[in-house]
Amino acid sequence: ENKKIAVSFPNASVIGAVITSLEAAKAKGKEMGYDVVVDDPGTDLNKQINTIKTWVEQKVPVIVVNTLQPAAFESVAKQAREAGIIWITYGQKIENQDATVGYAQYPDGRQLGEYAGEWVTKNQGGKGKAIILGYEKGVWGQQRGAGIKEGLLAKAPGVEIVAEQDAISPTEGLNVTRSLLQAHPDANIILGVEDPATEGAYKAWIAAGKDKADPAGFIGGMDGTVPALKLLKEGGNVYRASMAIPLVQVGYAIVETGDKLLKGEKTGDVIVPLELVTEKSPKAEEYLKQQGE
Amino acid sequence: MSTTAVASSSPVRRGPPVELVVNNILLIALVLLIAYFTMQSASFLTVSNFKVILTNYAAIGVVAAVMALLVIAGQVDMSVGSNIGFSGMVTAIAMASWGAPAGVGVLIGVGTGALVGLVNGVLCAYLRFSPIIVTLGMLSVLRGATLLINSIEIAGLGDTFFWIGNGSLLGLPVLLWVVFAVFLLSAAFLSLTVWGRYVYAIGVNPQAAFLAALPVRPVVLALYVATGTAAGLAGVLLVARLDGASPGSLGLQMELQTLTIVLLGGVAFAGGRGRIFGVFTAWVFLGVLDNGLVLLNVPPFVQLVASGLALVFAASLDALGTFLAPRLEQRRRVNEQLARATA
Amino acid sequence: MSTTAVASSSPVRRGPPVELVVNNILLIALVLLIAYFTMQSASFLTVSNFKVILTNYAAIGVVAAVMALLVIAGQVDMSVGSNIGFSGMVTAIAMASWGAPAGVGVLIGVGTGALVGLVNGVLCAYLRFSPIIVTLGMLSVLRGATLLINSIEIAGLGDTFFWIGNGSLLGLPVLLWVVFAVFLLSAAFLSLTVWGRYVYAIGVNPQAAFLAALPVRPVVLALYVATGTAAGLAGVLLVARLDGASPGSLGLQMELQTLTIVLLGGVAFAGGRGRIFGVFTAWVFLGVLDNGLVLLNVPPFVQLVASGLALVFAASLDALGTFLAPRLEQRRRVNEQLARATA
Amino acid sequence: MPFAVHALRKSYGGVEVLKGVDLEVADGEIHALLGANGAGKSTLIKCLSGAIQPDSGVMIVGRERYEAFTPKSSKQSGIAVIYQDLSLATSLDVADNMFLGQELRSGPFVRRRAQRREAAEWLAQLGVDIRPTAALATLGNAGLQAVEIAKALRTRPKVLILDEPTAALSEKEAEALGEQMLKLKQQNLPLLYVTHRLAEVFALADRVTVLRGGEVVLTGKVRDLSRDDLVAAIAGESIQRERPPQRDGVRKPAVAVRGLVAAGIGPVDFDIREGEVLGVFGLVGSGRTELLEALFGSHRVFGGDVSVDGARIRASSPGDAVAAGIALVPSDRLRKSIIGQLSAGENMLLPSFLRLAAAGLRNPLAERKAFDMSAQRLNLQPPRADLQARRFSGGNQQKLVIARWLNDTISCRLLMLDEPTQGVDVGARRDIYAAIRASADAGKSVLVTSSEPEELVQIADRVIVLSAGRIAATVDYAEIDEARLLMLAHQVEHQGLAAE
Ligand SMILES: Nc1ncnc2c1ncn2[C@@H]1O[C@H](COP(=O)(O)OP(=O)(O)OP(=O)(O)O)[C@@H](O)[C@H]1O
Ligand SMILES: Nc1ncnc2c1ncn2[C@@H]1O[C@H](COP(=O)(O)OP(=O)(O)OP(=O)(O)O)[C@@H](O)[C@H]1O
Ligand SMILES: O[C@@H]1[C@H](O)[C@H](O)CO[C@H]1O
Ligand SMILES: [Mg+2]
Ligand SMILES: [Mg+2]
Repeated sequence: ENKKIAVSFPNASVIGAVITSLEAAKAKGKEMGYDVVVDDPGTDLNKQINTIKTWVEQKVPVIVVNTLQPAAFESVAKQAREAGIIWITYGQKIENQDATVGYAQYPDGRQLGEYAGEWVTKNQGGKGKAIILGYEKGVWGQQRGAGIKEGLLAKAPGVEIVAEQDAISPTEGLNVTRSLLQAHPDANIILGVEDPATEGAYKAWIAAGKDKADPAGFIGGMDGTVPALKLLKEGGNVYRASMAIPLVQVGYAIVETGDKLLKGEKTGDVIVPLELVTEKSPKAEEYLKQQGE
Repeated sequence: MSTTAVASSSPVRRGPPVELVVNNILLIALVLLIAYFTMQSASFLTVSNFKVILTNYAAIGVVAAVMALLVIAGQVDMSVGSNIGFSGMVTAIAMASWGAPAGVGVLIGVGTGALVGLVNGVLCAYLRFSPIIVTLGMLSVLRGATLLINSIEIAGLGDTFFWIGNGSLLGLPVLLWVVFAVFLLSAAFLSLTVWGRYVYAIGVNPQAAFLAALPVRPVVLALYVATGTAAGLAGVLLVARLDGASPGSLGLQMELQTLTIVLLGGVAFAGGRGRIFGVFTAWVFLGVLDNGLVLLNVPPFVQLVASGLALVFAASLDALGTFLAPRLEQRRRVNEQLARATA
Repeated sequence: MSTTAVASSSPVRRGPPVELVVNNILLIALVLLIAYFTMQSASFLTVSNFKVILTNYAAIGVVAAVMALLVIAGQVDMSVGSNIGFSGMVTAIAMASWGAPAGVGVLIGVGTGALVGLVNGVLCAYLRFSPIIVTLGMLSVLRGATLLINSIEIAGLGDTFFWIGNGSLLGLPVLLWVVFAVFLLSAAFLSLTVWGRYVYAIGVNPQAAFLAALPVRPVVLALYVATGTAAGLAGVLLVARLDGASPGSLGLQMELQTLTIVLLGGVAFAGGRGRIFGVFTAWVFLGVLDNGLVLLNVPPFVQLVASGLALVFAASLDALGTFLAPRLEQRRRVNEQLARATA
Repeated sequence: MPFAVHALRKSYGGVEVLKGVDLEVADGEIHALLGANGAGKSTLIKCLSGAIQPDSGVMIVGRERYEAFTPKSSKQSGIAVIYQDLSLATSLDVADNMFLGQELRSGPFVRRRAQRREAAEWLAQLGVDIRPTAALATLGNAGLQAVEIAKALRTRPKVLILDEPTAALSEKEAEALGEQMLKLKQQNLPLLYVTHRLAEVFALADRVTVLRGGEVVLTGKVRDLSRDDLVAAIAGESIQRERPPQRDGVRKPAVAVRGLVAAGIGPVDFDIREGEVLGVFGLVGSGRTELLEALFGSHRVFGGDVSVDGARIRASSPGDAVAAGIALVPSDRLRKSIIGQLSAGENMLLPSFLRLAAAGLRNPLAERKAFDMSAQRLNLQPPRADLQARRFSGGNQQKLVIARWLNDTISCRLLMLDEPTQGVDVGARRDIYAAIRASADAGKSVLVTSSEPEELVQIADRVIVLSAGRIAATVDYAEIDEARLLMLAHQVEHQGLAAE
């Protein structure tokens, strides 16, 4: 029987990009003689911890955890490592770990913000009104959101942020943006921590009767989901950027790092930064292909 | 034998319209809320913003209008959130993968919802399984099933669908035509048709209704199917609005939002009591609240607190109403007597 | 005039213990479930795995054991999920920021929960606000408040706390001592104390209970406070287990899980009926199900489907029980009559 | 004076329900409180029990005077009340119920064993065979009533008040209750009790007070009064006791029941003729209710045939039964027939709506007409379609349920009524008897149960006596009299055998 690499990834099943990434991990795992098992606890922190405790009890050799609330995992991680299990933190850094794999939330967010800022400075004389669709309820959301905001203002200090609201699903993005565009019909920049939400914002933009190719408009999100990438590939619309997860690379990194740590090698952190995909960039095509499109 | 002279009730003098006030206490709260937001933001009280409010909330209104009937009949369907997601996803697949035309897509989505309702109905009405447990179970089953058939988003469903979700007809958004029609139908059903009376009778006392030879199980089954159909329709509307479907989040937690609207609208959870107009008011109330808080850019955490407090406030109005109503009724009767005595 | 001979009824013969089976149908389902998982996975039926199952579920068990009483009394508290988060966060702040010692931290957490319960109780028992709406409102208010007081996580609460959450006493995890104690206390309260009797009487018919001069409002208030206290304790346990608190997700959706356990355990949502043993069984049942599905590496979507189906299955057992018991009893009586008639 | 009420007034919403009532009950006196439905009897009792507070007046218990009670202070003053609607907690057992609110305790704990022991003693003293650990669901109405009484006596009250304790009891249980009351009387307890059964008054009570429209219209020693005096006082007019004339000629059987078996019933065989009122008599638990419900399809049938006008019918639900021309007026109004929050019109016409409707839409005009017609025919008071059914008196609620099956849109072949006059006053009884008679005259078959032999004498053409679910005797018109019915029911029970 193959050794197990157990991955706990909140909402893994809901985000297309993540699914692709974990499928890559599974394939790579098979190649290298591992079974990669995935659990998706949704947003239920307690269930996530419960599952990890069950894995610890089972003595799974490697546990990889996307920690939505990093600090909450210190003690479980400690217990796992005391039981001789390799602990890899995904997308975050905690004290009790063998390595971090994934990406860095704040810098990734900041890169999107800076790009938007540069775009505004170049095309709109550095002036504009911005809406931020964040997710304050999770640390990753706070980090990405802060990165976006600070990056934007760093490159375009003249931009006014008129609203900051929570939205991560298409429905939330659509509903919130529609309401906000009532209060701020002239808002022209919408940045979000999740592509699904900014996809919803794009729908709201159109539903509000705005030009979908408005030269003053800028919508950008993160993760590189299929609908976002398709809009980018097409071009000629206000959806102008997404920070795409290098899905296959991340998937491979999970398995390879686990393997190395098991063999006693020191890997250090394996950071795979998200990649900025912009309008009509060939990257869009490439990432779409990774996701089977 | 003494025949009581049935005097044609004399024109009784009306006091202040207290009763009206009590009956429509939520409506008053809504007016106050609207007044407050209007003072705070110039962009609030505009036709276009109200279109936004109601279209944002259209899908949920469709479900609430119909689920209210089910709750009045003493039942409940906690699976509607996932049913919305499931039916929406089936619609999206039908159109995007099998190339179904828009009309067929709508029918497939609505039909899927109805089918789910049928399963719930057979389990709860005929096999007498506990409605809460069964439909909570279905909530989980359907979300899992949605993700199993298609775990990633689908987008781009064509122009007709986009028009359903975002277009207008005679100046009114299509979504609003639909949700108003459903509310009207539901209200008409409840107050004009024979089965509407059955719904109340079953909700108050199912055993007595059964012994009065009413078709208790068929009515309850039909209400589950209707609720499922409404969830299916809501799924279609959401998908049309988003021009796509995301399996994990479509309809998520809408069962709780729907139930909140229904209860806030004055429908008793135990059944037997409720009016569609109350549910309609609650629907607008929550829509206005959501929209107003976002318009004012109230921070998300404060929004949670504010919308929670609004619920507590609404509950307090309701309690005040139940406290005042009998007292006001007494006063009215005394006035009537006095009027008769002095006549 | 004609008269016929009728024999006096003979001492009733006992059939199979149908009633016993019906009463413990969930227990049977649990045994079947355990048998299934044991066959599928060697690591399932071990002492250490059962410790994991029960410690995983300890916090929720504490709340379910107490909320069951509230539901039997005909009330409900939907705010427990956020109360857990709120109390847990207050505890964590008290310890990490104000440097409170462990004992004080526990008291503060439990006291916070109790205070929230008091607010719910005053609103629902004394001011007669609708329990579902009020506590759904509080669910939202408390989550917002938790995030407002501290929007980021807190970690590292010291050794004593870590021991509470992860240590053992006489070979049994501390968490299990606590949850077993709460279940026992709750069961003892319900069956041994005077107030336990009142809980049933109030749940069956609050009006009659009032006329019997029972202290209806104090009892209901006390049950809200007790439920709040249990939520506070659960918050403390979770924080101790995690050695930290995260404001956005601590206790999230636990109100629905708790309610599911309570209802699955045979407590009637309308009040008046239920046993703590049934709730205990339901608690273990859901814990075993969760754990077994993870052990078997069932994919997440399939887990959703499976746990939903388990609920429907449990509902079916319950319905079968209520359907079968009177049927069998009727058949037995008919057979007796026929035997007498031909005798 | 151990117990009295002076100038008690109470109004609901400006309508005076008690208009200055005076009442005195001496030690060791059984005092009957009579009055038509809605006369204010229960309201008076509720003032005494603290369920409601009077507007003015005084209530005297022993030496203490009170202006108002709460449930608690009423108990403390020594008043024990048994309500018209039983108020037991169904999920607790007998002993728990008997001690509810007054538990034997040590600290916070209930001394359940001690309670059971004491409960057993009280129940034994009452002469009822009920285990203290029995679940309430296993008891019939009589058992529940006994538990209520034991519960009240246990508190060693200074005065015992019973609101229609016999309404749900059969003759035998009513008799046993009567013996209990006589025993309590010997212990010098004042007893106030409400009834609609006049026979009981003469058998038990020392003095009587009659309320009409919230006022005392008659009070005096029972031995100075005749039945007609009481009826006249209650109804405000005199009402004759009648028997239907004997029908002549042999009419054809309309309903034939053969070998019917259900839980608690049968096998039974009997016929009901066209235009015949067949009475069903028996003790509690003899299976009267089950027999009717089995015919109506709401109690599972295990075997046998039923035919109406020669056609075999298979009723597995009330819907089927009604379609086949069979209708039932259940005895348990609260749970089984009246839908209190709905209007009188809705209660009466629910099963007829569809027949009056066009394309499923209700037809208010036709409904109105149907309602008015029936309301007039049954003398419904008040004749208002829009009033909530729970606002009507018991007798008028019963008329609504009867009219459900006897209006112009639905017409049944077999009308079954289970204890149709339970808790119904003399005036409404007369209206209900008239309705039963009119249906029979119109050619319908009527099956009616009663616990009062007197009632069957007044309405039945023939009576079957049930015992343990089987027909123990059939009594023809000429032989129906109260003594014989009672004798038959008891004889069967005591000897297990009845000789011709
Ligand atoms: N809560 C209430 N609000 C308004 N009117 C009431 C209320 N309770 C009773 N009534 C009215 O008071 C009158 C007296 O009712 P009460 O119950 O005392 O009659 P009763 O003599 O006990 O009749 P019954 O023989 O049917 O039991 C009736 O007209 C009734 O409709
Ligand atoms: N042998 C029995 N075992 C269990 N329950 C019984 C038995 N016989 C009767 N019962 C129950 O006792 C109650 C009284 O029976 P039923 O109602 O048929 O009698 P009845 O003659 O109509 O008397 P009444 O209506 O005056 O109470 C019913 O609830 C019935 O189910
Ligand atoms: O992209 C993922 C998901 O969006 C997750 O929900 C938050 O963290 C990121 O790693
Ligand atoms: Mg009365
Ligand atoms: Mg009966």
